[in-house]
Amino acid sequence: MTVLNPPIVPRKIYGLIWVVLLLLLLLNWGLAQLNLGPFNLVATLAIAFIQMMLMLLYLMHVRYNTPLTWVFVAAGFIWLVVMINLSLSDYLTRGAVAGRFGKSWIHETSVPPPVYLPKP
Amino acid sequence: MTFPILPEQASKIATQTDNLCWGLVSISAAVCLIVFVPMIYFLFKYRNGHPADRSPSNLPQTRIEIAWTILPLLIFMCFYVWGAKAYFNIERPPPGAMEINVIGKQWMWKVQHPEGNREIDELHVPVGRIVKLTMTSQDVIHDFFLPAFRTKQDVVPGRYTTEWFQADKIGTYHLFCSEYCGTSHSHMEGRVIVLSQADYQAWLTEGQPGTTLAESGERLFRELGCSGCHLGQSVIRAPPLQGLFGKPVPLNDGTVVIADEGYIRDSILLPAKQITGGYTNDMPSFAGRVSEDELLELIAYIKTLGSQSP
Amino acid sequence: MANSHEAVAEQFDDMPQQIEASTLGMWTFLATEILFFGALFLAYIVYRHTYAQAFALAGRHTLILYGTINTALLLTSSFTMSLAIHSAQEGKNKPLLGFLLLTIFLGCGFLLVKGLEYHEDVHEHLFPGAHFTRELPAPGQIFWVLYWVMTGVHSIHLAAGIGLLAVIVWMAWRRRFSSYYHNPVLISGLYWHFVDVIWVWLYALLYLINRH
Amino acid sequence: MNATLPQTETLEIPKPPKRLLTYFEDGGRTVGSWLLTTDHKRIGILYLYSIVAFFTIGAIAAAIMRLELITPAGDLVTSDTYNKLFTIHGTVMVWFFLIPSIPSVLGNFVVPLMLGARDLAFPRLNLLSWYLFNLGGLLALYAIAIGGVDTGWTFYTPYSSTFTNTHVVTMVAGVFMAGFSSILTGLNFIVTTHKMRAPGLTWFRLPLFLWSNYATSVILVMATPVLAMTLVLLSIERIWGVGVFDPQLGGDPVLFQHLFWFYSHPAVYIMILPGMGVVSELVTCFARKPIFGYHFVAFASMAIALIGFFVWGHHMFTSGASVYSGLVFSITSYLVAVPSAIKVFNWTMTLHRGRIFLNTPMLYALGFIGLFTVGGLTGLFLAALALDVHVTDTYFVVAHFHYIMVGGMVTGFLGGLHYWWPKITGRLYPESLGRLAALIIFIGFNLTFFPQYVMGYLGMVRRYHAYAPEFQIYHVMSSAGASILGVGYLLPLIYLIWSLKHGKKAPANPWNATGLEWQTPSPPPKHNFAQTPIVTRPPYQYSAETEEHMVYG
Ligand code: HEA
Ligand code: HEA
Ligand code: HEC
Ligand code: CUA
Ligand SMILES: [Cu+2]
Repeated sequence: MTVLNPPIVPRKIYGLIWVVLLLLLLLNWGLAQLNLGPFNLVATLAIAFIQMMLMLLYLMHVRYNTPLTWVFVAAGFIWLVVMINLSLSDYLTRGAVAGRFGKSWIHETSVPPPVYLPKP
Repeated sequence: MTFPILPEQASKIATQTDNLCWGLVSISAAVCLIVFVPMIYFLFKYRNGHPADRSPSNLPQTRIEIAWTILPLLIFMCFYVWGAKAYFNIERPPPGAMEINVIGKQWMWKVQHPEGNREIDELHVPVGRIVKLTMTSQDVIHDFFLPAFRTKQDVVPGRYTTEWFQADKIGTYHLFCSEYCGTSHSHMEGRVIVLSQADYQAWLTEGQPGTTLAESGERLFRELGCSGCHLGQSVIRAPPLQGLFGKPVPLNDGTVVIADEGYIRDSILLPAKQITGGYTNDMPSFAGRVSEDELLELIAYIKTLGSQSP
Repeated sequence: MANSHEAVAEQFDDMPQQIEASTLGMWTFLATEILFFGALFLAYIVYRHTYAQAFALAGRHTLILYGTINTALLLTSSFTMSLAIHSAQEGKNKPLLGFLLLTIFLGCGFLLVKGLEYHEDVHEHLFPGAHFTRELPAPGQIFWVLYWVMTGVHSIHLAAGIGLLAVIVWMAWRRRFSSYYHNPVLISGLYWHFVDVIWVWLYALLYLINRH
Repeated sequence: MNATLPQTETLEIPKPPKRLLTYFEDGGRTVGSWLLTTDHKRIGILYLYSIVAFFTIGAIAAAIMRLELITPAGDLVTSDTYNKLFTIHGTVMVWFFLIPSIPSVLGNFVVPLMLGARDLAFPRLNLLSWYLFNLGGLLALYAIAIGGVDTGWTFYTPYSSTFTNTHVVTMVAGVFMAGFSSILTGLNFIVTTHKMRAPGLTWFRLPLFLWSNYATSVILVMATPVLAMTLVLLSIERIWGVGVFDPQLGGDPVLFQHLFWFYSHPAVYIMILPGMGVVSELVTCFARKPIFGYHFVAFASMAIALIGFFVWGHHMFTSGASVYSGLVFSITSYLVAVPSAIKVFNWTMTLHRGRIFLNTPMLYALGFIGLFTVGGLTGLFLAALALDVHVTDTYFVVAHFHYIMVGGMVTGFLGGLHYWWPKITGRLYPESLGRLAALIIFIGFNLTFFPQYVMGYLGMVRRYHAYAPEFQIYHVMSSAGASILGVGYLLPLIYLIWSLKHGKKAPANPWNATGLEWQTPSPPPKHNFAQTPIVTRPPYQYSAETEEHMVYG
């Protein structure tokens, strides 16, 4: 493989991916109609993740690409995870403080801001 | 013009923070010595035109690099731990605090004492007592900064934050708003007046309005109709509020939260957010109908509800 | 060969360098795009954590039929885009043009459906602000702010993608691509697929969670 | 500037075999030829014009603020005006001066030269970037002209979204544009560094300026989009009155702070890494020695860029965020200081057994090291949780960041500008005036900002228009220092312009430096090199042992 001639992915693979993506969509939609408790969330996110990976790896050719591309693709996601995780280090412990120590006087309260809109 | 060098130390926390500061000053001074003295020496010794041995030195480079990576790291970790420990002292009031409410608004501080006394831009406290402030803001973010006690905390609209201090010395100290809050941010100042126990009692009785905070809260509790549901024989089943404050409350969704000020605040303004286990979402929201002052009064009242029936 | 050599811009030594550079440029851009949307994802996560119940209620008001159709449209457009790339790689200009136009068509279809959906959302007082529906607990409005911003920004990206493909169509029309030189097709394909990836997540977060 | 003028210089320089047209001449001298240029060198100059203009605006705001603060009462301007002044000052200085200063001016000019490339990978994107930057700048100026903005450069909600009635949206749109420009510049640098290196120029033969420029670009590309979206959310909230941050509507104002600082902390490293890169070039050149610990300095740049993304919460220790997240962000703040320490030590060690020339650029480099160290060390004070509680939002913080941003980065910028001035303009600047200015700036700077540490610790709150009288003595010192500093900044402005016409003609390599940028005539021809250079050696092959000839000293 050279840059000038990147691998030509057979149309069959594209077709297959397309079918799988649509099936996953159907599955995702179907699962959302059922009540599976917390599993709903996991399933939805997992399916979205699989769909994303299929598109990245095959349609966007990451699978056939150089390590440098892998690094660039990974970077975006790693940074996103850093941002979300470290922010959650605040949000998840704001409530836990009171709960864990059973003391309400610790700085944080479990209080997200209230809403002032009058209810009907 | 006066020429102050160090801020007044009026609490133990102040000493603690100053010690940390001096620790950092010393290490910084040491670092400056270690860096700048050789630097200046090299500048003289090796300046162009000055004869010196300039043959490439064969220092153990990698070992030096590792040394000056690890060493600062160790020093940093010491200060991290020191700072964090002291931080927890600042953030956690010791038990037995007297509680005062503070409401920030553009551009003044409103203070509510449990005894019912209210003041603006001034905070009278007795010396030696631990004072815990429960603070909220009516509009934007403010910050309650007490330099002499080395403590500050943002006052955020929509929630309660707390701050505590214990004055060691009688005197008058600065209070600043140190979060930018608009036009008169720099005039949102005030004084903390630390009185002796006796003077404080005298001050309290002199300005006593006749009703305590909890009594005002009780009046509101009736006026707003809370009592209709939360007292005895009502049609709607509502949880009794006796002994609620500070206790763990099991919620409908299985979690347990501590009934602190924030929880009660949410129960009043945003009842749908946390529904008490075994009850339904029947309580109306009082958002827009109670002011921040009134909320704090209601909370003060609910706090006083021991196990006895109101 | 000689003909395509003219396409090398003066700052590059040769065609491989130019292609590698532009591909890497697109990947870098996509990394920034992840963080651009990332800020919205963070806000979404934080508020879903804080207002779980209100978000669940609010989420049930999204119009899942439109959302699902649109997901299908976009996934299909990704497929046709891939076929366009395939044709470009094989140097077949006619199918290339055809698939590009089909992709654009599907993209426009998405925007059309989205427009209808927006119309209905507004009709049901789901546009945040003074006229927001009273059926939802107040923090539900935050969900809907996020819905509008997320889908709005996504739609803008999709519209930009359609514009980009239009340029590619024009270039293909002028026979600028060959089995040797077709990098612009590949690069715009990357962008197109990326916009679809974002939608797959929006679909999951806005339409599916807590649907039952 | 014009090579056809009679040659008056006394220095002997080897004439290039065939004279190439310089980038000034090639392509024409019309205004149009500049405004439509895609030559990275011309775009660098365009950026220079823009940022000098913005610095002037920011500096005028600073001057008025310093005048106002001489007396405790707010007597010179009204509170609202004062609030607008520091907002203008902060916004303009950060986004329209300091962030583009070294990367967009010097980086644009020297990065392709140092790489042995003909241009950046995407020259037209580069020009677009300049236009976006100016468009953003004009929007910001427009916001100032129609009445200003009074939120501070941090735009904290809910003040910015709901309470102020100044022109936040216009200003924010300007910053958004400038951010877009940043992203494109960063993208361009990243791709160029990956793909356009001259044959033989491996990663570990890159000059350290390119490493730090690369690290900066990573931050530009990964952090700026978050700011962009945050500003979009802020504008939506302001325009439609519904939003995700306003507590009145159910939002959390602290979330805005998370998003803002997720960008703005890494952004402070945008405002120091390029300066560090310049200093690495200067120290090696004027000590005539290879840098001590090349690999460590190179990796330190990358480490700062990466770890810099983990620390933003240290701006929020008292904001009402969780105590536990404070613990996390404090420790990461200490970690990110380690690579800075490595750099400082390596620069100092580079002087050991060198042959030191105290030319103007070197004076600035030494100033940088000193002031950055002091500023950085006080960063450690701020990272210590308990201490930050006391000094946050006081002048201690103001002093901290001016030490790094003004004492560090602006000094580094001036050092780099002097160093590359002969290459950029083909003229030498007057050396003794240069040294004088460097000295004045150093003295003025310390007098301006050192007193702010003390008054900050005493409790002088920042963003205060009027203040308690006991702080006055420090404010007076600070204002006095600022006037000295102002003079110090005016000097280079004057003599550099003077040198354009009257400066001696510069040889190709006035400093006998080793970088590729010196292997081509000053000023360089349009495509930089007559032939693509081939690199066979690591950078900084200086030898302190041999006596050397430099244009000065
Ligand atoms: C270029 C800009 C720049 C840089 C590089 C830094 C670098 C650092 N900053 Fe600074 N900072 C700002 C610009 C910058 N900062 C700005 C603008 C603000 C305020 C924003 C606002 O609110 O408006 C701010 C605010 C700020 C705060 C918040 C203060 C507050 O508002 O409460 C904190 C807290 O941790 C902090 C910490 C640090 C640390 C730990 C570093 C470290 O990276 C420093 C590392 C360097 C060194 C440590 C020096 C060299 C080291 C040695 C010589 C090693 C030897 C030392 C020992 C062994 C002890 N900074
Ligand atoms: C990023 C770059 C940068 C730069 C280069 C500067 C440069 C300077 N800054 Fe800046 N500053 C910031 C970034 C920067 N600042 C930021 C981000 C803030 C926070 C804003 C906020 O709170 O939102 C801030 C805030 C800030 C404050 C705090 C305001 C407050 O909180 O109330 C002060 C006060 O002294 C100050 C002073 C100065 C001075 C004296 C200079 C000097 O270096 C400027 C030197 C130039 C001149 C002095 C003008 C030219 C000289 C003359 C015309 C001669 C006559 C001069 C006099 C008579 C004084 N700055
Ligand atoms: C219409 C009836 C009604 C009125 C009026 C009412 N409440 Fe309630 N309240 C309830 C119900 C039902 C619950 C339990 C469900 C829930 O948690 O939302 C409750 C819960 C609470 C709780 C949480 C108690 C716990 O054990 O967790 C507090 C505190 C509270 N109310 C305070 C008040 C105050 C103060 C007012 C007046 C301003 C008030 N209520 C008015 C019905 C009411
Ligand atoms: Cu209130 Cu500043
Ligand atoms: Cu920071």
